[in-house]
This record gives sequence, structure tokens and C-alpha cells, in this order.
Amino acid sequence: MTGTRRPPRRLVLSWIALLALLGATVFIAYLPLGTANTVIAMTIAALKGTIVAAVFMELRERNPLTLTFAGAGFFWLGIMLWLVLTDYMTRPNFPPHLHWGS
Amino acid sequence: MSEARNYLTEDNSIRSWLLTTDHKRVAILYFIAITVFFFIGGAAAALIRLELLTPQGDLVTSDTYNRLFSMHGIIMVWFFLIPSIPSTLGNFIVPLMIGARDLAFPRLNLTSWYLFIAGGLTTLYAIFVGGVDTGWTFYTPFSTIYSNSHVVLAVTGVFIAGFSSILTGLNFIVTIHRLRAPGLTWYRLPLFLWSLYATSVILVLATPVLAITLLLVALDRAFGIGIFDPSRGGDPLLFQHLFWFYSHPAVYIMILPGMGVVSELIACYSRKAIFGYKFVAWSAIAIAGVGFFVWGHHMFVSGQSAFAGLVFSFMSFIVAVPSAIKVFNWTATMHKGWISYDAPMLYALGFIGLFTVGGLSGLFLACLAYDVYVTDTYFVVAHFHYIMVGGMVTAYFGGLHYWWPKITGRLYPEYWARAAAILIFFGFNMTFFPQFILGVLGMPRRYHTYPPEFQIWHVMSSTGASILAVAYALPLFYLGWSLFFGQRASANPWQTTGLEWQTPSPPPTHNFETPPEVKRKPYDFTTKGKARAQNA
Amino acid sequence: MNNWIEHANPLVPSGETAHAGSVDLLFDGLLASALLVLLLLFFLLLRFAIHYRVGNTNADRDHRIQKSWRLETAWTAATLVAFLALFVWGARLYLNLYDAPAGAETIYVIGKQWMWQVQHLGGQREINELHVAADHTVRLIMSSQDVIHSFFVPAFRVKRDVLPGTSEEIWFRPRKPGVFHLFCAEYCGTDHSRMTGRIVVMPQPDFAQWLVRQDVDGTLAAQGASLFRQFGCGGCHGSGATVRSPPLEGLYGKRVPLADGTTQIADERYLRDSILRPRAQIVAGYEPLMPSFEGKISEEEIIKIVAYLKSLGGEGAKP
Amino acid sequence: MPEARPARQFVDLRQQHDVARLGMWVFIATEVLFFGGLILAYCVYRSGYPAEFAEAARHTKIVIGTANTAILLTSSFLVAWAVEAARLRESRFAALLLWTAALLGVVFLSLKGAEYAMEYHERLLPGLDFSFASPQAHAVHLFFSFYIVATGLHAVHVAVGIAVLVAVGIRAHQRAYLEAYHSPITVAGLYWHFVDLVWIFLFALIYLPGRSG
Repeated sequence: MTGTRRPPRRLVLSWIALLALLGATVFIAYLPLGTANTVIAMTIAALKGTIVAAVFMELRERNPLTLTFAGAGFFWLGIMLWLVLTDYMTRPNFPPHLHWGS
Repeated sequence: MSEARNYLTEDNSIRSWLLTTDHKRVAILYFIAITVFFFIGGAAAALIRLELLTPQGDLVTSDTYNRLFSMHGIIMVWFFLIPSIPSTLGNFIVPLMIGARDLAFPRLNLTSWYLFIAGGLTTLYAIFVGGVDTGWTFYTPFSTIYSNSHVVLAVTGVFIAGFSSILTGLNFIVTIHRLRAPGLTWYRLPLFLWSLYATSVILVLATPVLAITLLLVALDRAFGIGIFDPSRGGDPLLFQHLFWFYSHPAVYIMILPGMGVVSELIACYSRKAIFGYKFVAWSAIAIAGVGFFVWGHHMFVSGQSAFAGLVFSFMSFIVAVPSAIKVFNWTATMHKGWISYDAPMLYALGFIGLFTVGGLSGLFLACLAYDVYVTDTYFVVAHFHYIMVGGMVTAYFGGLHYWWPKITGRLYPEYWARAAAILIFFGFNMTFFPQFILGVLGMPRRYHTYPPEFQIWHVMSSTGASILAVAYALPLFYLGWSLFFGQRASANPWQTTGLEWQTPSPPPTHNFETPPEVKRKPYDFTTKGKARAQNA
Repeated sequence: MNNWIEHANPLVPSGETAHAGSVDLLFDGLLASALLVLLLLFFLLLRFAIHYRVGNTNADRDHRIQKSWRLETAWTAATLVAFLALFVWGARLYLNLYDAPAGAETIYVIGKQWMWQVQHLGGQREINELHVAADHTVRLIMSSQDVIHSFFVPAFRVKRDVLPGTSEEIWFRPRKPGVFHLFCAEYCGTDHSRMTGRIVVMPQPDFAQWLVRQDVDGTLAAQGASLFRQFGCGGCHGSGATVRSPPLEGLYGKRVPLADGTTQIADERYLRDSILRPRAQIVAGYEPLMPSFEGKISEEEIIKIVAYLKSLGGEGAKP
Repeated sequence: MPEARPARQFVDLRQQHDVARLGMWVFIATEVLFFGGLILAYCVYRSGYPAEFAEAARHTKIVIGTANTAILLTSSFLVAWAVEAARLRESRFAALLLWTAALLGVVFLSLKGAEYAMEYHERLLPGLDFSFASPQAHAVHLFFSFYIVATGLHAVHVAVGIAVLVAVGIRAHQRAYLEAYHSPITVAGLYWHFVDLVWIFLFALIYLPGRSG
């Protein structure tokens, strides 16, 4: 195996980190933490996503324009989630049940 | 010079046209396709207006009527309005305007045309085998459970066409970012490009949401997955949120390119740089951005929470500000200009008038308590036709005339063109202004029959529609005539600025003999303005 | 038939409630601001178009305005302020619609393809007509049996979508007697345009008489009682039942302890859910035996049974 | 060795490479919102039926889910390595890595198929066969509707990705790509990583809720 066929350190480290995070998130899911379970699961998912985007997709080496478009999808998704959930969180009759007056 | 080889004469086999990756030829393919769809959608509109002449539903059955307005909406929105300016004029002009040889992804561009045709044919097939009666909005649970029409087919057609939009948007974004000629900085870009850029951002970020939503509708209908089905715990309002998250920004997909065209026309025929260039440019971006925050104003009476209603109403007022900025700046551009009344300028002036009426009526609809009264009435119908037909279609015709010599190498007959522009303006107002009154009187939309007291306004509207129909057919004849008998056009018949006018009409396949370089701001009329005025 | 058209001004049908009056005032405000902008703009457009035409070489074209930011800020700020004012005005009136005054008369409305079905508390039923008394506040509780409809009374300037699977409310207080249009405003299929009706506003004494004249098979609660028997509810919930089931007498408005340790107020929503999805809320100490009636019972029948259960007494049932 | 030349609309290969990557990023933004619409529906219903969603999630096969996540993460690692190898003129080695990643993709799909089969036998697949003996059946139905649509669409993306990786691998193997022109590998890699990224979130939404309760 020549030197050019060895995986770069940063890739190996990221791969190990990803697998470790996967193990951690599965393990933590079984701990009775209430709502914290969801928060931790999503945080770890975001962390894993960031590693994939930053290292594997080489986002950290890209110019601002690429970063903008990489972020745009998530930003607009955020707008959608925010405004839709604004409705659902303030709607008196969700989940849908009929309530004839109150 | 006129005998030089150009993109039209290069190779005229059918095969070369169908396999072309030349953006100019793809644009022509789009022209042909959307013209066909425009007249199909128009035919449906004509039948609707004919039916509404009398209060009783006596021309067609109510099922047929419902299929007619659904077909009119689906065809006009997805197969005419959305692709109209971007895919035809945009496709043709963008690379020329930025001094490039083609778009960044020419094969993707052709693919997007084929997707468009595949989507269009699927939708037409759905119409021929019996039609679809959900309206263009496909509201659940009507579309998923109760409708007895070809919803899945129609939805599939729109789904496919959606990918065509996404590819076009993607192509424009990358092209405008990466293929600009040397020296062509962002603030030297013509405003048409700013508008198309903003449009493309919406195309890329909103269309996928429509795609997934329609997919869910189709799956719900075919397999009963029940995501929007209240009897399975689903919420039909979620469909409306998802649908309008796309479909409200889609209104800006339709109008922004029109605003871009009008910016070009006003500058050219006033012989003056656009007033407040940066404000007009950034207002396009602002519209694209804020446009994503307002969709809930379609749902003020739908059962969404009162608080959400407040948020969406507030944002809707905010999004009107950048549009107002544009209108003020266009008007200010004419101040102390050298204004000539060529046909494209007549269209541009018509656009400003109609768009302003449409925009101001939008304030009534953004205003919560008043919207509760007039939503789902003819007021809404009139409002969006003022924006989309009065605004967008007028701008499309203006742009078509403006760039016609560049595209075909021929000049159109000026007097006919002016006559058509004026006729369209009057026909349009006569058709749609009465509909504002109908709305204020409380006449609901999508009604096959209606109480007799509304008849007089419907008759006026239908009369206007017949004038409008003639006016829209006129360009078909004189533009068609000009293709063969029109006077040959020089490279720059309007003596205007912009890179597209520096190459012969029609342009050679590779657009420019020598790669252009840009050293000046756009709309630099300092020398040409007076010269042309003196000639006149 | 269309009284409101007769005494209407040619453009806007007269508003028949106080709310309608306020909405019309809002319309005037909107129209005035729109016309102001429109006239100013058209004046400028026409003036520039004529004065600065190419042919008019005498026009003064020197000293063009170069610096634009002052103007830009001015008109941006002006529009923003005007828009905010309109927003606040419209929003305040809108919130009014969510705030039914106390003491309103409740009437149930069911939308289905393609008719409006009305249920008065006294058991009176109407199709495509709604009789109400003038100068009395009416609160409609509306639901749909199938697709989305929309209850729209132009003369009252109110409209609200009627959804399947959930209920929506609307209220109004007609000022004087008359007959007004009722439209379905949300497209709902084949006969959408025939899903119309009349709102008949009568003087209070006439309305009281009308209520009496109606052919009624007992009050809503009485009808519910017979449905209660028809569906065999008494087999478990009745006095001679062999199965142990929670008592229904005096249930309405009480706190019910649930098997999962929480408690729930037995309001209309709870009663309804318990009929449709009984196993979602098991009363503490009872077996989950009751079958679901989802799909087996119509909205109209639920209204009646709930009315019957309410009539069995309980804290919330007091007027 | 073939001479690498830019397509006619580009000035040079650098610009062409840059454009290809930017195009893929814009496409990824589109894809984010495509899956985003689904995830929105999930969030809405999960907020409405939290207990039911936890109950439903307990019926997913977490062992397969976790194994599949590890497989996709590893394949992503291989693809990232392949891009690096291509830059170092190791085209044949890059091809090998791409094919291995594609193979892992096939393993992913096979496991996914096995999972669907198990769920089909448990009558958990809305649209095909669904029956859930619980008062919360309707919300469980919603969960599995989301599950099958989201994972199904993801599987389609994986299948497309496998085809792309194999095709790009073949051309890399033929040494069609020179050092300065490895953009097809980079672009294919971006797509594959994105598919991986979607799965990371789907995994957290589908398999993890309700495990502790």
C-alpha cells in the first residue's frame, strides 16, 4: 500500500466519531430522561450531520457562496417549521377532536 | 450580415431541434409549448365566461363546469405562468445578457423541457380521459377521498413539471453566479437578471415542497396512507400549509420575472437609467425572501389559529413594501426621460397600472377582518388576475415584443402591436374590474350557478373576456406574419444597452463572435438618448 | 327573497350586524388609501409620459435627481407606516370574531355535500335555512361530515371554514329582521354552487312562535335519548346492565379520574371523544370494554347524544 | 490518456468543476426542502400525538436501523476517501472505494427490504396492510405512513446513488478523470453524503423515540 492509498486522518477520525455518536445516541435513547431524550437525539443527529457536511462534503473548505446554499435549504426549512408550528401550538383544537363548545 | 449563419439556420432537421442543447433553441421549444398551453387554458376560460352569462347553469353541467375551472387553473398556473418568462425569454436572454455561450448546464436545460412536456402531456391526458374537478388547489380531503375524477394523473403531471421548474431555477442560479462576462459585476447586471435570480431561488426552494405535498396527496388517494385524512387523525389544514408554502411564493415566481422585464422596458423607452437601481434590485431579493413568510393569508378563515392569522397578516403587509418601492422607482425613472411609445412601452405602462391595482387590492386581502369577508369570493379572483394576467401576462407580451427582433431577426408591424397592447389593456379591465365588484357584493368563487342579482356584472365581465380573447389572438397573427415578411432587424433596433444587443439578430449559435467585456453600468443612455430623440 | 339587496346601496350590500358596519368602515379606509396611492401614481405616470415624450424637446431634462436614497427612505417609510395602521385596524376587528359575547344562543350546523343542516337546541331541524331572532346573539358550532365547506353570510360579513373532524365557531348578532344569503364559500364538489341557503332573521316574538310551530320529535336531548336506546348504549350504561360501566348521570362537567392517573373534565369534547375513541380515555377502575363508534355514528347523532348526556344533570349543565 | 477539455460554455476546467459542485449544492438545497415537507408533517403529528408516536416508534426494528446507519456512515467515509484518492491520481483505487461504497448501499437496501418484510408480517405498513390493536391506532397509522413514505423515498435516493457511484466508478477505472478533473466523483460524492445526512435525521426521528418508556 503506497502513501497515496492511505485514508487521510481527518476522514478516519470523523468516521470513528460518527460511529461513536451513533452508539451514544442509541444508548441514551434507552435512558429514561423524558423530553430530554428527544432533545439529545436531535442534537446528536445535528452533530453527526455537521460532521458529514463539514468533513465529508468539505463544506469547511468551501467559499461563502456554497455555504450560503448549503444553509439556505435548512434556513427555509426552519421558516416552514417555525410558522407552521406557530399555528399548531396556538390552535385550540389540535390534535383534531370535535369539541362542541367549551 | 443578415445572411450570416445563426442559431436558426445552423441545422434545421427536426432531430437537431429535439436534441439541441442550445439555450436559444430550448427557449423556442418552450415558446411553442407554452403558447399551446396558453390557448388551451384560454379556451377553458372562454367556456367559463360563456357559462356565467346566465345565472342558471344552462350551458354545461356543474361537473363539467368544475372540470373547466380546474383545468383552467392547473394549465395556466403550472404550464403557462410559471414557465412563461423564465423558461422562454429567460432561457433565451440570460446567457446573452451576461455574455456567456450558454447556460451552465445545457443538457439539464433540455431535460427540463422534456420533463415539462411529459408533465404537460400527463395532465392533458388526465383531462382527456375525464378531467379533474378539484380546482388547481387540490384541497384535501376532497382531492384525496371524495373527488371522482383523475386526481392522481393530474397531480403526477404537475409533480413532473415541478422538476422541470427546479432544474430551470438551478441552471439560472449557477449561470448567473459563475458565467458572467469579465467586468460584469452584480451591480452592473440588468435588473431582469436580478429578478430572474430571485425567481430561481424561489423555484429551487419552494417547488420541492409542492412536489412532496402532491406526492402525499397521490399516495393518500391511491393507498390511503391518510396523512391529510381527518378520519385517520390527520389534519386537512396541514395540506393547506404545505400547499401554500409553495403556492404563495409561486405567485412571486410568476410576477418577479414580469417586474424584471418591465424594468428593462421602462429604462429603454425612457432612455434613462433605472431610478434607484440598487433599491429595485434588492427589492426583488426582498420579495423572494419575505414572500416565504406570508402564505397563511390564504388561510384566515380556514381554522388556523387566530394568532397565526395575525402573524401572517403582518408579514403580508410587509411584503407589499418592496413591490411599492419598485412601482415608485419605475415612475421616477420616467421623470425627465425621453419617452417613446413603442409597443413594448405600452405594455410596460399597462403593467404598472394593472399591477398597482392588483397590488393595492392585495392590501384588502392582507387586512384580516376584510379578508374574512372577501376571501373565496370574486374579489380574490379579480385580485390575482390583475397580478398574474394584468401584470405577468402583460409583461410577457411586452418582453416578447421587445426581444422579438433579437429572437427572430425580424421586426413586427408596430401599429398592429400598439393596437393589440391597447386592446388587451381595455379588454382586461372590462373582464376583471367587474369581478372586484362581484366580490365586494359577496359572490363566492367557483360557482356554476349564482343568484340573479349578480348577473349584470357577470355579463360585463364576459363581454370584456370576448374582447380580451380577440386581443390575445392578435399577436399570434401579426407576429406570425412578421416571421416571414417582417423587416430584417439590425443587431440593436431599439438602440439600447445590454450585451444581448451587441451580437447580431438572430445571434450565432455561440452567441458572441468575440467574448464581450463589460466596463460600464447598466442602462448607460448618456450618449444614445439624445441622439435617438433627435432622430425621432 | 333578497331583502338585503333592495335596501342596499348599489355597490355594497348593507351590513346587517354591528360587526358588518365596522367591516364596511374598514373597507372605506382601505379604499381611500388605495385610491389616494392610485390617483397620485396615475397622475405622475400620465404627467411624465406626456411631458417627457420624445417629441417634446423643450421639456427641461437638466438637473435630474441623482441622489435617490432620501426619496427611497421617504416612500418606504410612508408605505410602512400606512400598512401598519391598516394591519392594526384589520387585526382588532378580526379578533372580535373570536370573542363571542356571553349568553349567546348556541345552534349546531353540519355541512355535508351539498347541504347545510341546522340543529336548534329545542330539537328543531332545518335544511339550508337558519331562522334566528333579531337582536339576539347567535353562536354557531359547525362541523363537516365530509369535505371542507365554508359558512358564508355576506350580509353579516362573516365566513368560516367548516372542517371534518373538528369544530369551528362563528357568531353574529343581526340588527333587524330580513332574509339573507347563505353561501358555501369553500369549493366542495359537484353541487358546490347549490349549497346555498337563507338566513331568516325574525323579530323575537315571531321567532318564538316559529320555534313552537316546528314539527319536533322532542328536544335535541330527547332525540338523543332515543338514539341512546337505538345504539344499545343502555345495555351497558343502563340501570339493569350486567356489565360494570361508569355512571352517566350527573357526569357532565365533573372531573373524571382516568386509568393513566390524570383527570379530565367531562365536557362536550370529552363525551364526544369517549363515544368515538373510548379506549383513549379509560375511566379509572373500569375495564376497557366499550367498542368504538367511529364511522358508525353521524355527526348529527353525536350532537344529539351529547345533548342527552348533558340533560342527565351535572355541574356544567346548569344554565 | 484522453485530453480533458471544458465544455463549450466554460472558460476552463476549473470553472467547470466549480460550476458542477455549486449546481449539486443548489440541488441539495432543493432536496432538503423535499424531505423537509415530510419532516414537517412528522413534527406536527408528533406534537399532537406524542405518546402514540413513542408507542409506534417502539415497533420499529432498531437493530436493523442502527446497523443500516453504521453502514451508510461507513459508505460515506469510503466515498470521501475516494474523492481524496482521485485527487492523488489514484483513479483505479478510487473506483474500488466507490464500488465498495455502492456495495454497502446494496446491503443497506437489502436490510431495509428485510425490515419492510417483517413489518408487513406485523401488519404495520399503511396502504398495504395495516392493523394495530390499540385505541391509538389512528396516530400509529400516521407514524407508519410517515415511516414508509420517508424511508421509501430515501431508498429511491439510495438506489439512484448506487447507480451513480457504480457509473462514476467505471469511468474512474477507465482513468477518464485526470487529476484536475475529478468533479464527477466529487459531485457524486456530495449526493451520496446528502443521502447519508437525510438518513441520520430519519434514524433519530423514526427509531429512537419511546425507547426508554
